Amino acid sequence: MTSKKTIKSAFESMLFVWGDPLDVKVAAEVFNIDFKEAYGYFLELAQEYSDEGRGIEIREIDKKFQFCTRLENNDYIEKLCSPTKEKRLSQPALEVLAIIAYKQPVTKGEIESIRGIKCDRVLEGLAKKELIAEVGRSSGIGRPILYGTTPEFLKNFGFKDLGDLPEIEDIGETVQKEEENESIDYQQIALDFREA
Amino acid sequence: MTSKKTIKSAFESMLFVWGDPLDVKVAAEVFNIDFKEAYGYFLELAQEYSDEGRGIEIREIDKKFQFCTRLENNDYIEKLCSPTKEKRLSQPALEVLAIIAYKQPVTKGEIESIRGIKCDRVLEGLAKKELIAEVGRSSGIGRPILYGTTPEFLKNFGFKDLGDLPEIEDIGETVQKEEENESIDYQQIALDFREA
Amino acid sequence: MAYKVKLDIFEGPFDLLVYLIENAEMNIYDIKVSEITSQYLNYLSLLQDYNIELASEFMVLAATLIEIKSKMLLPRPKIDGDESAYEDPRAELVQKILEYKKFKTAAENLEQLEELGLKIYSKPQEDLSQYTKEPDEFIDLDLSQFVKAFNLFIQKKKKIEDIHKRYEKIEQDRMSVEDRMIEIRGLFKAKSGIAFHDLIADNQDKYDIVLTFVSVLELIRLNTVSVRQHTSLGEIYLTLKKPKGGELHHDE
Repeated sequence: MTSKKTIKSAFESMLFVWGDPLDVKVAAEVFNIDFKEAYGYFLELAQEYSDEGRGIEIREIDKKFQFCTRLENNDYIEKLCSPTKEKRLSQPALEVLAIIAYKQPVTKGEIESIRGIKCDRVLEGLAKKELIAEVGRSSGIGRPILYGTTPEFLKNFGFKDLGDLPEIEDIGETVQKEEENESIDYQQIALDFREA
Repeated sequence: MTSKKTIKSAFESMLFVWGDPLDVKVAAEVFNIDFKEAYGYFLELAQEYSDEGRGIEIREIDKKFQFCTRLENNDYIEKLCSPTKEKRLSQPALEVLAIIAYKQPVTKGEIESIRGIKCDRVLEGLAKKELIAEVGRSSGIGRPILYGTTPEFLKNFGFKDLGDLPEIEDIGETVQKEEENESIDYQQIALDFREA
Repeated sequence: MAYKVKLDIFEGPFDLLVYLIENAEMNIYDIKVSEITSQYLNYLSLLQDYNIELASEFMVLAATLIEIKSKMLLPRPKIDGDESAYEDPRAELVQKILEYKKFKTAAENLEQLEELGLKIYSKPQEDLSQYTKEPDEFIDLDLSQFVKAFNLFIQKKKKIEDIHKRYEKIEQDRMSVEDRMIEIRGLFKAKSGIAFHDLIADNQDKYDIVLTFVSVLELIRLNTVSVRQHTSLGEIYLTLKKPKGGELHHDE
């Protein structure tokens, strides 16, 4: 049997060569160990890099792991070179993406009813960027396509998995809380309105 | 002034993004430090990766540094990158495997007497694929090797244990049914023989 | 109060509505429908003045706002004097606005995360061709295949047994009693007495042994040889009888 130290070292080499997120399952097969054991080693490695404050980190994306640079070193990297950056998403794209991320699987109709406007072009753009994908068909009338987010979405936004998404209830509460706190102001403004 | 820890971490990020051997001079310029200081940090980093037995190493090439994989892990990388080819077992191999599965522990002689044909090569192949293994010696004349199936065999078929093997009685019934259907063919053959 | 129209293209009718409500600093739960409707309509006509193409959805919301406004003007029907039984015409709109705002906030969060994400770099895959060797063999098996193989084997075996049952084994041409008798008599040319045991070689099968025994019996019957057994189950000795009249002859 291969020692833990050897396996972990090999995993680092494999992560480095692979570049893309490396599936834990695939890595486990190389050593004929089970998923759980391999997953544990990856977590340990990730912890080590993080604890040591290394300039490279191991991040988890959807049961896959990948080497990447430390966020804090961005300025230095940019001083060294100007890496090609992906274009940022437009406001409509971000909104549609948010709806899909939280409500997936979701149909185009549902998205449009929340935003009150058509979103064919936006969906197309997001699919082209591989941030969303068709994940099935609804059982509803016309069997509309269901959309969901992709591992690429997780990667780009730094989520380990969908559980990493900020709680949507929290967002709702924040809205309500703010409303409550500010209700006095509203009344005052309301007063102003009447005076005006 | 930037701390040594920050600089070293940034150097790691820079090495990672740069990919090619990174000139110490260029790296030093990012922090406005002199060559000697930067060179020292790179050497320290290289030493750290080496001491910790990391799967990635920092090697020096002509006053430049570069991340690379640990040589000892080459076999594992090869295993990761080598595509697997699906290979099906031959009919003789499956037969021998079935006999071993149901009759284990069983000697080569017993298998051969059931199949009426030699099976050394087949046994060799199955053992190489780790589907069967020697499990002991018979007390019979010449103390022949006893064969049995391996955990790899169970894994391949998705069996939890040998109790998961389909009942052999069931197989017998299936065979009989098919035999009845084919009995006409036998008679025809019998006729041919007599005429010849 | 005069409000300044922001000539942004809003993403949708809700986006515009939320903007107007927030700009007017209204409480979402207590929208002044009359005021917001006129602002909304003013904005739409302004956009049209600038020849900005408007999606029909903006008009749909305008119609909804006007409908709510008219409902608000109607006296509230009091059911048994219970105020709570009265449904606010704005309720559905408020729900929709809240739902939209929820995702607008989520989108803003995503935007921030996207910005962070863009500051983290991964590296491209190495040239893997230097590592790829001969593909590994991978055994692909399933239960049905396994059972099928075993069935096939049992069938084959039964077929062979069946064939064995139906056909008699054709014996090779073997030595006859006559031939064996001549052979045995020939042996007496070298010696006068022979042990029966010596007539049977170790490698002889049942047929050969029986053949030899029958041949000996025949020779006795013909008076060619005499046999003697000293002890019960002991060795049988054969001796050649002196022929009475030269050649062997078949009497009877």
